[in-house]
Amino acid sequence: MRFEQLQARAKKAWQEVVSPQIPLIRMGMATCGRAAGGQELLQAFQEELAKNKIQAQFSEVGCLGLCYAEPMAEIILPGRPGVLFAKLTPAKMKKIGEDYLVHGKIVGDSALAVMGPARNGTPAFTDLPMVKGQQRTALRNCGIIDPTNLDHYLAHDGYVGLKRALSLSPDEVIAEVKTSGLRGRGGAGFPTGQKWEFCRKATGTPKYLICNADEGDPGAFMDRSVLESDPHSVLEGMALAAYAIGAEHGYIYCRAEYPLALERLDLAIRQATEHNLLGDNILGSGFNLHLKIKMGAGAFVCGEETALMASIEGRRGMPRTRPPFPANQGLFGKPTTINNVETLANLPPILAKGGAWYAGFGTEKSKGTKTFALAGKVDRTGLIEVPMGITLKEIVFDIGGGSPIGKKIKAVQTGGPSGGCIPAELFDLPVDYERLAAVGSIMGSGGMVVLDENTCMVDVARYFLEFTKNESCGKCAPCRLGTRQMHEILTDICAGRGRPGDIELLEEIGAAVRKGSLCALGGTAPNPVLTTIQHYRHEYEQHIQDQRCFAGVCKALITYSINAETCNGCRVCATNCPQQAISGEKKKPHVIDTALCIKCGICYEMCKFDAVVRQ
Amino acid sequence: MSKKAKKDPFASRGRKARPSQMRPKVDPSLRALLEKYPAERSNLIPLLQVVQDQHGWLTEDSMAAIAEYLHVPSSIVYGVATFYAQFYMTPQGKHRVKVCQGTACHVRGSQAIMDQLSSKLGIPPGGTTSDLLFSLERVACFGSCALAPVMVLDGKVHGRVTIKKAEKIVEGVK
Amino acid sequence: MTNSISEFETADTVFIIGSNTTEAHPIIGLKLRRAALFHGAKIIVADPRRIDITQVAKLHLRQRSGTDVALINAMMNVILAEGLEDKNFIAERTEGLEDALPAIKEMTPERAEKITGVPAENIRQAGRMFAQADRASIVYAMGITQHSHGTDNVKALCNLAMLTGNLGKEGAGVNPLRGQNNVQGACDMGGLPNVLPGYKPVTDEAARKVFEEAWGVKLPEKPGLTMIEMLNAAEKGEIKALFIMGENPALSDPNLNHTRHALDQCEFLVVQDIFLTETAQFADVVLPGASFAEKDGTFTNTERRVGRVRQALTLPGQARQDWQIIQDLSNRMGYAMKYDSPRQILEEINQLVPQYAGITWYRIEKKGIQWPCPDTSHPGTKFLHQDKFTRGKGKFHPTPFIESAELPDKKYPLLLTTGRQLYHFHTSTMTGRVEGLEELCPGGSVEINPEDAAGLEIMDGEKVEVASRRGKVEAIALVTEKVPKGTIFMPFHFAAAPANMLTNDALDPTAKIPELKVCAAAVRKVA
Amino acid sequence: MEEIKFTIDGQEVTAKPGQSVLEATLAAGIYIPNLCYDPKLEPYGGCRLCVVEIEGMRGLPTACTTKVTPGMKVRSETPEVHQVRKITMELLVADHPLECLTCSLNQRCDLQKAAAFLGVDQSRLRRSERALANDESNPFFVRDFKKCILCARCVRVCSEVRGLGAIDMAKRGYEAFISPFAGLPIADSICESCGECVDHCPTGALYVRGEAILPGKEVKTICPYCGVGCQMVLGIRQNRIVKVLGDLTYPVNSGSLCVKGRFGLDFASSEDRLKTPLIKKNGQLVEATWDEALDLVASRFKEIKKKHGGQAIAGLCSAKATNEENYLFQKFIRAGAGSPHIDHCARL
Repeated sequence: MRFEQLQARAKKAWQEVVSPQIPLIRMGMATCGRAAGGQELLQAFQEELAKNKIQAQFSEVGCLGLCYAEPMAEIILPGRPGVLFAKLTPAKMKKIGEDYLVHGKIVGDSALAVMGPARNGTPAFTDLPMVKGQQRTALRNCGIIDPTNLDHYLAHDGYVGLKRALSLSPDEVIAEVKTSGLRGRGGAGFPTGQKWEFCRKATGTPKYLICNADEGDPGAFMDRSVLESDPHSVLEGMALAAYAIGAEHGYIYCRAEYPLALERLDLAIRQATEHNLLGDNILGSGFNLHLKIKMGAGAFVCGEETALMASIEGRRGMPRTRPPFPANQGLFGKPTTINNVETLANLPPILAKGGAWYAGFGTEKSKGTKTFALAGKVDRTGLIEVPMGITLKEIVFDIGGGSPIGKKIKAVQTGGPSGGCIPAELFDLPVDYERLAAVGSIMGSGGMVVLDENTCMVDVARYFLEFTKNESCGKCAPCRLGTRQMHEILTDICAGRGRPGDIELLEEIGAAVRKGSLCALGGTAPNPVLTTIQHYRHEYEQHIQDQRCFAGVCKALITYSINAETCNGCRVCATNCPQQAISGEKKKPHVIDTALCIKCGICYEMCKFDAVVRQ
Repeated sequence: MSKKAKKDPFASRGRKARPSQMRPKVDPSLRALLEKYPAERSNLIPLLQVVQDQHGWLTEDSMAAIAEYLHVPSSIVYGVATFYAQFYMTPQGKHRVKVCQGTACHVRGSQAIMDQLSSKLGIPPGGTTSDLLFSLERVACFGSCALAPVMVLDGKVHGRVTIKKAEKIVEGVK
Repeated sequence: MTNSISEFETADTVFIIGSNTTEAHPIIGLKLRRAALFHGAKIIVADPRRIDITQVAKLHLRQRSGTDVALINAMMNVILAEGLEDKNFIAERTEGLEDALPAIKEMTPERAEKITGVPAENIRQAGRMFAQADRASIVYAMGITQHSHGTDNVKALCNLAMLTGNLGKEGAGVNPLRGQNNVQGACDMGGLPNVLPGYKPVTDEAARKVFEEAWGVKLPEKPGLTMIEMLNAAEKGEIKALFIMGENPALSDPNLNHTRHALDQCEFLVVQDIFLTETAQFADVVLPGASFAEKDGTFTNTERRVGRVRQALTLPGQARQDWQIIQDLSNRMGYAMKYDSPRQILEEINQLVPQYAGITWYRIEKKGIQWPCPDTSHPGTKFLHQDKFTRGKGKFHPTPFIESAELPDKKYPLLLTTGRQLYHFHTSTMTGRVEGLEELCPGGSVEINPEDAAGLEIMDGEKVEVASRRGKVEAIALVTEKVPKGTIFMPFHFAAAPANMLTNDALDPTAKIPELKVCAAAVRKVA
Repeated sequence: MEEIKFTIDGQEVTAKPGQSVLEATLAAGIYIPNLCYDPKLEPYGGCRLCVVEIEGMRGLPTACTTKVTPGMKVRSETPEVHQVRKITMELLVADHPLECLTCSLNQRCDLQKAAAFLGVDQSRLRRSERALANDESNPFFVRDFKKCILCARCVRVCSEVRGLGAIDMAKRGYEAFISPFAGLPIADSICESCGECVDHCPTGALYVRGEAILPGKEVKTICPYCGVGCQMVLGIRQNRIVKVLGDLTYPVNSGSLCVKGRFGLDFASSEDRLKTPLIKKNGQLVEATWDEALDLVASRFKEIKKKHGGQAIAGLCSAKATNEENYLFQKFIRAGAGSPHIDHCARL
């Protein structure tokens, strides 16, 4: 089939989605939707409808990014724009079935948004606070299309960029990407066009293209979402990149923790190959590209280029020193380019609409848009894509909605274990590569974990060092031993065993590990420690000198007790205490036996009368 | 370290056949599984994955069989298998409980969930109950941070978990 | 070796046949492993046993022991059939191919498969892999020579090298690996019945004359007896006195019952050694000599490199330097010798052995020199036959396939082959006295295939009796697929389980090498 | 080949093409601390002690992995470099048994040398010790995991030099340790006990069993075993071989030896050695003087020669004796005894 014919077929298929003959229910079925119980809900709903002989069709979509509102379903009635129902429960779903599906009525505030203009008090999707400031490029199709349906992708300008690129020379494609100003979205922010150019110019065949889908940063999930919700955009991006650098073989290195992404990728590759969008002589251009999926095996360090290649080659994922750079000696010793998922997903629109269009977003040195995974102690968790240069304040408060329980937001942690904590005082900071680095953090892949006043910064540092300590490959001494040493000191501090001088020691070791380590894992591992010391030195001092954790996190430094005045003896704490450490008669104030208490905090959370005191 | 390494290193001195004479016992189904992949070093990790998929964990014999099939020294197969968190060198429980320890989960209290499950099942993270019913594991991040804290039971992701919910989920399969 | 050890790492293909290289020649073994692992060399191993080097081999041909000629001929058959031979080399540097052709032509891969048990397709692959390489090297050891047709085996290998133009160039060649550290030197020095030092035939009058003049005596004109023949002659009383220096035939020779009987029969036996070996126990006089660590001199290794041996320890007790013992004895016999050091002896060698002419005491101080080295300005020779062969043109020899002298039969249904192990050396006279080596490899085992073992109801680690027409020994069964079905393997190092009690003393008619690698044997469980 | 000039701390040094900064600097007699570097192995860049500053390069590259380029300006002694090295060394020391800075198991401990160079004599850090028991399964050497710094020289020697791969790094991070297959004792692995790993270990993590005896003298000679003819350096103390090393400069083995060559030479000092001539009397071999023995042999040979001619005498010389001894022996048989029957075990 010619490309134009394909497009025509796709348009028709999409038309059936936007104006269906019978009601269409599109369920968000990316991992977040499933984790929130979407599958069970859908099944129950289907049974319910069948029982009532209500005609409807169902399909799956990916993730719209409003994960906090999962499970979600968009219901499209014939002749009407879709309506998005959120935070669904079986009861809610049943009611919506009756109200909307049968009677076309939106009752109360059950609907989140209309996928069109606002209607009867239900806001337009694009006006939602979480959506408003966004500019979705890499995420353009996520949650919109059925990721298992190639036609849906094609109907949204899918493979148009590739089609155009194949009419250009590889050098012209590189020039277009250079114009876009796109920088690697995996963390380091190296200009993509330049990276390609190095590889294109390198001697040696064959050349390889690798898609780094080993999203290991805890707190980041944009790659998973793209792979699950719009796999073809990554494949198209890979085809573009491979064409530009002159590679005919590509690998997608994807973490095993993303089974759904792996499944979707596998299907997408088969679809694309079947339709001559991959494989030999793609779209009649003479260009060939064969893709293989390599499943990661659980090693954070494999996000590092040289370790990733070692892993594909079947070796321990241990990085090596550069140079030689992968562009010259990469996979199997051959010239190799490694791009991450988000970078690749940005490429099709850049090629379709032109590099200048993309460069129109963002700041001077950081062009375009960036996805962020918003998580932690923020109301609207999820995935967003915004123009570079937006402030942290806008992200955390306008888009994220601030604290869900009215706590004071203390900081945001960006860049995962390699990043740092940025205190709320600096939230006016426009987000781009340079400015995040200037405050000691990094852009990283775009994880943003919001921390509130109940977060202990020493504990956060300890947490990250535990992570990097466990993920250190062990090859180089500063990282292997330095992360352990720092973790040990931090553990001591959290356990009330901190010693005077420990803060300075952490700074000293941190500096040496940062400068002395072989790869970026070790090189950035001290960041969480160093930035928290920089901005929250007093918390460290309180832990060491005063033996206090004011955030109430470090168990050794806190005690739980019951305020006899406010306790009304409801027994909720006592029945929920896993240690039976709480005693007291019904309707009389209770007491916590501190010897038995394991400081799990269940009582504190459970007490509806704030009678449990944490000190 | 595997169980064997803990035994008295003197135990086998001089008595065992030299390793050049030792050969792994390869059952035909394993052999058939291996032969689906070309005998290339780059297939080492995929082979470990499929073998573990089939058997639940990696036995010494199966690792040795992979080494032999790929013409790679067995020490290297072991080195690779132990490097990656995904591979198990001991039998795993019928049900796999994984608690996410990602940042978002951590700040939302996943440690308490882990502690509770650990004491409930009577095994430390990374352990397996003696009846081989449950294995408990920490996982760095499932990428479902928006629904933190998250746990996974036998491949099914559960979001917004609380201590109570976690207990219920585990009890559900008992 | 025609070529040098270092050249293995430059070869494209290495054909290893009859050499358990990693165990018998560990340092060459490691070069071969590295050649395969890091330099992309294709290794073809032809060996009935699954020896360690097969781990890095592209191809392992498990020929039945004793059928090497059929295998090699079939490889040549493939090469000729597919036109892969080096026509220029054959035309310019060789002669006699026509004579060798019939044996090659008749040995099709299919026929060879029937004889050797190696699939015809593998033989074809091996032939191609060898012929298509720019540099193909042949490595062999006793697995090739210790046969009643060992000379044919070697000739067939030479034919293969010539057919493909793999002689006289770097990274190629026919490379026998010498088993003991100075076998090469002992041969070079005329420690052979048919040649004088420097491989001058004793029958060559002019050559003899040179030595007669130098030594001031008339020399015997006919070749003497070889080792096995000597012992036979001693048994018959034809030889009355036997002087053995640093050898242990009472354990290393085939058909030990016979050998020991011969030693016993010998009228006057003198043994010069560092230990009271199995052989020395038969002696009338035992003379204590020096170990390697107590002497000065030179050794010549398998790649013809002459290197320096230096005294590190003083002699124990009254032990004396071996050269002094010989000199003293000679003087007492009335043939005067007046050397005052090994260096002086080497100076005489420099004069009389042309290959060693330039290999003087001080020149070999650091790195040794590979002979031939005709004068003191010559750097030595890395590989032989560069421009021409010693005899001018290389000669193809016809090598028809002949079966081994004794094949398995009803009574002795298994084929016994012998060899070495990494942890021991030769008759373990030296290694047997190193505690750690004994611990790592206590010895006395017989390898047997699981199928054979099952048939005989033998379990791994059980004690068995191995018997042949010549004797029987007890050993521990090692049930392993390392040996093919129908074949058993024993190391010959151990006095406690002397494999050579069983081996066949049938000789190769030319080289007089006994057939240690093939005989018929039977195994049974010992209650 | 062109020599390359570069400077290190202002001092001009010449390097051979392809040399690393570390190799060229060490060759010039200037010490840069290092532990994982090994001239026989590919650069590894693991210990990070050889970090330097190089003008025009970002961060602190390791001297061992950076090739010299003409005009390169290297600084090895800046405060920043020193700080990184010192902390790294302190981390290493903190993870080691306390006696590490004085232990003499390995008589050439690179860790001690580097620690002394960096002025690290104790550690301010939290101490730790790896909880792995020594592997004493090999009769010749011991593996002490507590002293292992994971430089992987042993692993790399085993695979890069020996082509064997009996050991590899297992697990990762702080948990990493050097292990044969399945964490088994080394004696149950494919290890060939060649001991080259022991030779290349920069600390006392791998050491030869027995007391550490420093040789009083060293003698180069050739191995008495197979026909490869490896050159070795024998360390001698009190007329015993106490240490054996491969000769790095010898073209045949370039420092490598096999188990027999490295660990199998003690037979020379065996109690079983023949120390006096023996003569068989009444079926028993009894001690005799040299004169008695040699006179007996000479008279019997002469007698037999006289009675039966030279061909009634035969001699077997030795593939284990030197060229000179063999030459003399065959000369004795041919010229002295007048016999054509001379052979040796070339065929066995």
